[in-house]
Amino acid sequence: MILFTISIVVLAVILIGVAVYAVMQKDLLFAVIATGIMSLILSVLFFLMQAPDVALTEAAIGIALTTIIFVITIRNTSRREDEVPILKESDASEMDDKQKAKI
Amino acid sequence: MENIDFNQILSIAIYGSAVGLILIGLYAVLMKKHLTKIIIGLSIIDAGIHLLFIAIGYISNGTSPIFSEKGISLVSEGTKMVDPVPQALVLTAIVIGFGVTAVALSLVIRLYRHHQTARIDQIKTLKW
Amino acid sequence: MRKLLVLFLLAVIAFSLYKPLSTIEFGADRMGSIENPTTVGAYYLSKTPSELSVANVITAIVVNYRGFDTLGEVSVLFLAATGLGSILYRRRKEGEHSISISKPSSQLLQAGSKLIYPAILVLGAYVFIHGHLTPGGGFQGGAIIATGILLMMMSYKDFHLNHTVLTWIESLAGITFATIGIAGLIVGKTFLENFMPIGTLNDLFSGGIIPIIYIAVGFKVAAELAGVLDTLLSIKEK
Amino acid sequence: MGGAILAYLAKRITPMLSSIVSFLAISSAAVVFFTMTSSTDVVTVSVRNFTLQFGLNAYSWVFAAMVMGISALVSLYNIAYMSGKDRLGYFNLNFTLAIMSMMGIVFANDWISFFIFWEIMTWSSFLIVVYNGIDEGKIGTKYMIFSAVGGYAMLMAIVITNSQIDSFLIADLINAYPTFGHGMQAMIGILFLIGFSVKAAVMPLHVWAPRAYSDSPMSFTAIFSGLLSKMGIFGMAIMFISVFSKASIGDTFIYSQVIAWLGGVTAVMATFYAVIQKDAKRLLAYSSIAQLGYIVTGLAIGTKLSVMSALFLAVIHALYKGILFMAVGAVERQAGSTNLEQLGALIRKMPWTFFSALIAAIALAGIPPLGGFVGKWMLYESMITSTNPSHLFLVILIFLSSTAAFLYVYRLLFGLFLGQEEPEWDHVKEAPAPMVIPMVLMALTLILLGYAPGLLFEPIANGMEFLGFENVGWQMSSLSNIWGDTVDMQYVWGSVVTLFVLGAIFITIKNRKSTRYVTTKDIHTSGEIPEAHENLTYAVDFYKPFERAIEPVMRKTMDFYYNHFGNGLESLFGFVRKIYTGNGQTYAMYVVIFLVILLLIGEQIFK
Amino acid sequence: MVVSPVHFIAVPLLAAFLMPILAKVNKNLLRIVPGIVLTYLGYVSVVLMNRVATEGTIIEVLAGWSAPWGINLVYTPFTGFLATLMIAMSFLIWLYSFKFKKVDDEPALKYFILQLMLTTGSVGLVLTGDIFNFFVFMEIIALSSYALTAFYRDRNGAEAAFKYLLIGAFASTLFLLAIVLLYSQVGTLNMAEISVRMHDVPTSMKVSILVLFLVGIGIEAEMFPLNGWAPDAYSQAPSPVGVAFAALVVKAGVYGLVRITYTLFGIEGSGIGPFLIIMGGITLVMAEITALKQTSLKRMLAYSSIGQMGFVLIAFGIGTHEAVFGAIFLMFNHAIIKGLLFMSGSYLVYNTPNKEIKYLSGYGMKMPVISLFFSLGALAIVGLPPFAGFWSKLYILLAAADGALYGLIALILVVSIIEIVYYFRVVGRLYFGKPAEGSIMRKPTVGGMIAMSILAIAILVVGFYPDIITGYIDAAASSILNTDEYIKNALGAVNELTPVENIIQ
Repeated sequence: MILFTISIVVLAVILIGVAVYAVMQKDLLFAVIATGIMSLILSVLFFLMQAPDVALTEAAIGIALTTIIFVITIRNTSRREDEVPILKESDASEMDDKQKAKI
Repeated sequence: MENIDFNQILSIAIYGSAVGLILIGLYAVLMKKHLTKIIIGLSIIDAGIHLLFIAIGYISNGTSPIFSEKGISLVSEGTKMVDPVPQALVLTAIVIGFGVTAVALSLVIRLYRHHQTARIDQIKTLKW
Repeated sequence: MRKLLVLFLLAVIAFSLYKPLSTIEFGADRMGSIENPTTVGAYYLSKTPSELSVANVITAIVVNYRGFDTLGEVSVLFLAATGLGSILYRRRKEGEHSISISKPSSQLLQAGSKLIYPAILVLGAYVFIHGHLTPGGGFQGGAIIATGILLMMMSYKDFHLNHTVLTWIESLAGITFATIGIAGLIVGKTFLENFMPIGTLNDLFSGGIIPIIYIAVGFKVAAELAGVLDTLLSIKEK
Repeated sequence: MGGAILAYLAKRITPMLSSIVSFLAISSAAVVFFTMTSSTDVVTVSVRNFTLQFGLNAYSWVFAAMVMGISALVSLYNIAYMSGKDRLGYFNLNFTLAIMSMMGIVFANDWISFFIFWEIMTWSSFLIVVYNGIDEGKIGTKYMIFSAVGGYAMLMAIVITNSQIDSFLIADLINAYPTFGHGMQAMIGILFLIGFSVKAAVMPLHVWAPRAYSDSPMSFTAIFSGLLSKMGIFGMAIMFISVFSKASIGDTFIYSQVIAWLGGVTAVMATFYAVIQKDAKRLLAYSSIAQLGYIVTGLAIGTKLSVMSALFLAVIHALYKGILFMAVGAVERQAGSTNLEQLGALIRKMPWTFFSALIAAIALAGIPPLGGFVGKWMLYESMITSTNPSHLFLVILIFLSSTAAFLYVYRLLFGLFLGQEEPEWDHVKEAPAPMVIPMVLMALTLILLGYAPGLLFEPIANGMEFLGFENVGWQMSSLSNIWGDTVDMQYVWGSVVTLFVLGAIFITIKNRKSTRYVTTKDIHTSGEIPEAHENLTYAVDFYKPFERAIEPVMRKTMDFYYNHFGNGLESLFGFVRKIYTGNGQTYAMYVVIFLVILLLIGEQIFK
Repeated sequence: MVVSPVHFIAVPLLAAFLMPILAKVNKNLLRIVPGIVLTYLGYVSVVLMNRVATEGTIIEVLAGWSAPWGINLVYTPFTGFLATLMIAMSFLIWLYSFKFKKVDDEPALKYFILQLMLTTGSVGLVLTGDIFNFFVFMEIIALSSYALTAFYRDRNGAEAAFKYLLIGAFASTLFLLAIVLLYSQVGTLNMAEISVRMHDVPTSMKVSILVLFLVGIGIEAEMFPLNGWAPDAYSQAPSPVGVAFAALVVKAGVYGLVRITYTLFGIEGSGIGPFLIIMGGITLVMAEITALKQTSLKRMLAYSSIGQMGFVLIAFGIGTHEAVFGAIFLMFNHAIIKGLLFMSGSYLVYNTPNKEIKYLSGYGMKMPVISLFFSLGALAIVGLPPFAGFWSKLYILLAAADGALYGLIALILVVSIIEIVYYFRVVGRLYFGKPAEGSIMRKPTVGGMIAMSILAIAILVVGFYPDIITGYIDAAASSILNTDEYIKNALGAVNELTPVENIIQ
């Protein structure tokens, strides 16, 4: 019981910490990896709370797949949260047209 | 040692972290400008709710709702199984959440292609 | 200013969530007794071994009691895959091929993936075939298989999924699910009701239609997730 | 009677592909109507939990006859007037619908069907107003807004009535009205009056009327001003006579007085506006408003005589205003313009048109031998004999406006038909027969009614008895005044007609003389040759001094206030919609704020 | 195989799963299959509507577990009416979009799948008797809507879809949270059972759950501060999808709101009724005010749609039989009229820049039929007789008058005037002036014309002879108001948990 309590409390604290890190981190790649870690901890918590099915699902989907699609998105967009947009809105539309023309 | 109420600590830890996740996620959704960050926030909120739901189904000293070889006899022995319904629902919810996240991220990619930025306050051609 | 407002709002929400949660005692038994169930959870626990002969109650719930939800859930994934395809679709011009975004990976990773890949597939298959006995099931197994495929896609640039095969797997699995449901209607029972012998508890071949459906779900989920990943990975780099 | 209604309903599905079809439909309906009036059965249509009733009574017969007769003639006129214009199907569909709906209003025995047909009338006439496409449809929109205000005020009154008495029948409201509380009486009364006042173009609600009248095709304006506005009068008469008079006098008295004064003010103001107009159509439009003002005043005073005069005037007005609009329409079609300052001397080119316009103008101005005189006579008399001293002031207003009416009538006749001849208009010919025949027929009717007003008094008296008056006396061809004398119309007619003929001949000859050899371009002023484009006929600045005199009154029109109000609202709305900022995050913020507010106050509002 | 409500979900799902394979066989099959499916479902609706009229509520037990143990479908006159309406509208949308994207191959295939799934989700949401199943269907609707909104792959479509997704994710999150709290209190997910056990839930908990539900489902029902997504999504989605939003998605949202407030919590005595009236009023006013200032036709229609939903909320808030009757009637009318408006409007603005109204001058002459349809729709939606919209407005006003809510009547009517202004501005413009040079008119497809004609005829028929539909609506209104009846039917006789005798006190 004590072990159970302690582990859950520790995990909960780490969970919150990781979540805060994920939100505050300006580098999105790290933020996403933090989300993955969050899922991992969550999965462990589920397991501890006698929900092995959910833990397995969270492990497969939350840790692996979600993280991966986030990473792919970041590859395709911008990596840093505080990036200054290079183009103004009007330019963007021109750019858009050019892109369209290109494709 | 005996007068420590484990349940109290546990409930604070679990409920607290679940609510904490919801709040952190909400904060990200409301304050962060980057689209990806907003979606991270949404998935954190989801995670918090899942944790909350599992916690509500949990029973102290329960076992997972899977019958082992001993089968039905377990039930009568007084050992309790945790409520299986929240687990089934969370299972469903996780999968649905993944679907929504995937679609959201594809939209982010599309928006970035068009606008060359992923900041939500830059993307408001449609208004009023 | 905005930050203050948000923090205030969050505080209020925290307080409002705390109030109801404080009345829900953690770890308390709200299910009632299994012999005389007052909640659905207890009822499921009491009925599953005898009526369905499925060891994993969660599987029983997901596939049978609330099988309709699962049908919807599969549809959601199906929709996500379809929607993703439609959102990210770009007309390809002649001579243009989709390029995987990943850089050529190291020899080690390539060799490792090749080694692990079949193992992961087998693991995934095991998980969903034994879904009614052990933790896990169609969703988990499908996701695991998709992860394996992902590994291969990341390591080998020219690893491509055959879309036709994916489509066939996905569709056939979905059709199997729906047809089994309708078969229940045809044999005079209700939609998705079990019409096969339930076997004995903890047997691989037990639970009537439950394993069949879960295997179909597994295939479907695997195909859909792989499809999603393939679509995302084949985005042309900017 | 059911047959008649069926005929109207059947018309709706007729594809109105040409004016002829619409004419045939309307005139056949008219024939059906006039031959079947004897039957008085009631047609009921049931809709879910209430029934719609249609039926005819003595009162509505007056209006039904007026609508049917005049619209049959106008639709004949319409054939020629509209020929050669595009989108005839569109126009004629709405034209027929408008007429049909007026019949529906008149036949309605319950408020729901009354309202249904009222609104059909409104939107079909709206679609005609925008037909010409002048001013980007703004006029149409304005018309629609005011009509909607009126219509919805009425609808509100109807539903409130229903909640009180659980019935839609007009008769039930009449019976139950006195039992309502004061507040309820006031609310229902005011709402109904607003609804009817809009159509009757009573002063503060009249701003839609001038442009709407003048901008729609003339064949419709004849109906619009002559008949459509009478529907407001139709409803008002029911309210004033049947409904209010049975209630305790204390409350309703005030509404009647207010409306009476509004009617008077409307009459005066609109007359002034009419005088300074430069366009014949616009002039007639204002004139219509003024005349409606008289009628409203007559109704609102509510004595036996005044109501009779009002109803009489209503019918007469439909006739003469129909003629005038048709005449102007004929001029417009033949000459291509209706500007009083440019046109002139069409008398010899369009003699029949002139003849009918002249008759109508005489009737309008209230010169003795014709119907207009009879009506106004009774109106003055009723006001003078009224027990309420304020009516004496009112009569001054009315008198003022009817004197001023001479001015614009004269200007109209002069501007169009008399005055100097110009080569520009040499090509103008008389309008084709389908246009002339209705005008002449209606002019003859006017003369007949002037000779024997009793023809019209009989149904009106019957109608008034139905509404609640007792022993409404009438005579075939004489009027009685307060002193007990009777004025026999035959003598008046005989004496005046001689004068009139003499006068007409005189005027014609005089005009011929003065215009024979001179054109505009020949005028020399102090040796200077005026610029060619400068139009110096008499018709320019015709009433300049008068204009100057009334200028202070005119400076700020009601229109001005309404426009400001509208603009203010629009900019407020423009501000309000900024809530939709376009930023998805802001929307999310709204959601959370809303959630928090509900969480905070939830315990209080949800029990 | 006997016709039963589950066909509404099983058959289209089967078809949707089948469609990718069919597409490999023949591309044209894909366009035809939804039509066949919807025709069959139309047949099912007709059969079931007749059965429900004679035999009363139909309960479909799924997976052999009767309520409250398993999920069941509840086919009451109300849900049946909505389902029938949705199927009919989907069929018309299919007709309208039959030739949609003829040139564009692959996404067009996906379009039909998504549209079919949208229908399935909406019908399923209406029919289900289980709160979590409700949530699942809500997600099906949401996901297909997101994908369909972004279907035109331009920047605005994606932007609109993202906003929709952001707010929609909130909706589902809050809804899920509400289910979590609810389950912890009542231990069941069946709505009838929840309704029975709701009495035992402590008030503060009840309020929290209610608030979460209200906000969650209010987003789908386009309640005022929660509807930022709606105008963007409506105006940027392809036009058939706009119709689907107005006819299916919003209807499903309003249904959810009604089911939750009426059945789960009970409207009488609680503050929900006034709350709905106030929120509906604010929604109505805000939306119509904003619509007045729109320059883009589709956006204007979108705001108008929101306003109508506010009107529906008001009517449901009043809560008497008459009001609910009016509300359901209005939902029906809104579906057909807004459908017609979107369909004809999108042809009108097909080639105008930014879909702006000001370029529409004189289209009345160039596209007479389409303009006629649009004008008909405009006349009907503002509630002018003798068209369909009038009757619903009349009944709601009558109900408000019976409740002595005179201020509310005045508010509704004033807002109607605003509505008249902006609709008639467009109609006036259509019939005025000359079209700009070089404006290309798009010729409507045959299917589109048929769909629009059917809607126009429906508007006229219902307008002239409302009794054709009032019987069904009356039954629907009674069934939504009678919670006891619902519980009794849904739980049936085989209830071991709470005996039926105890439910009906």
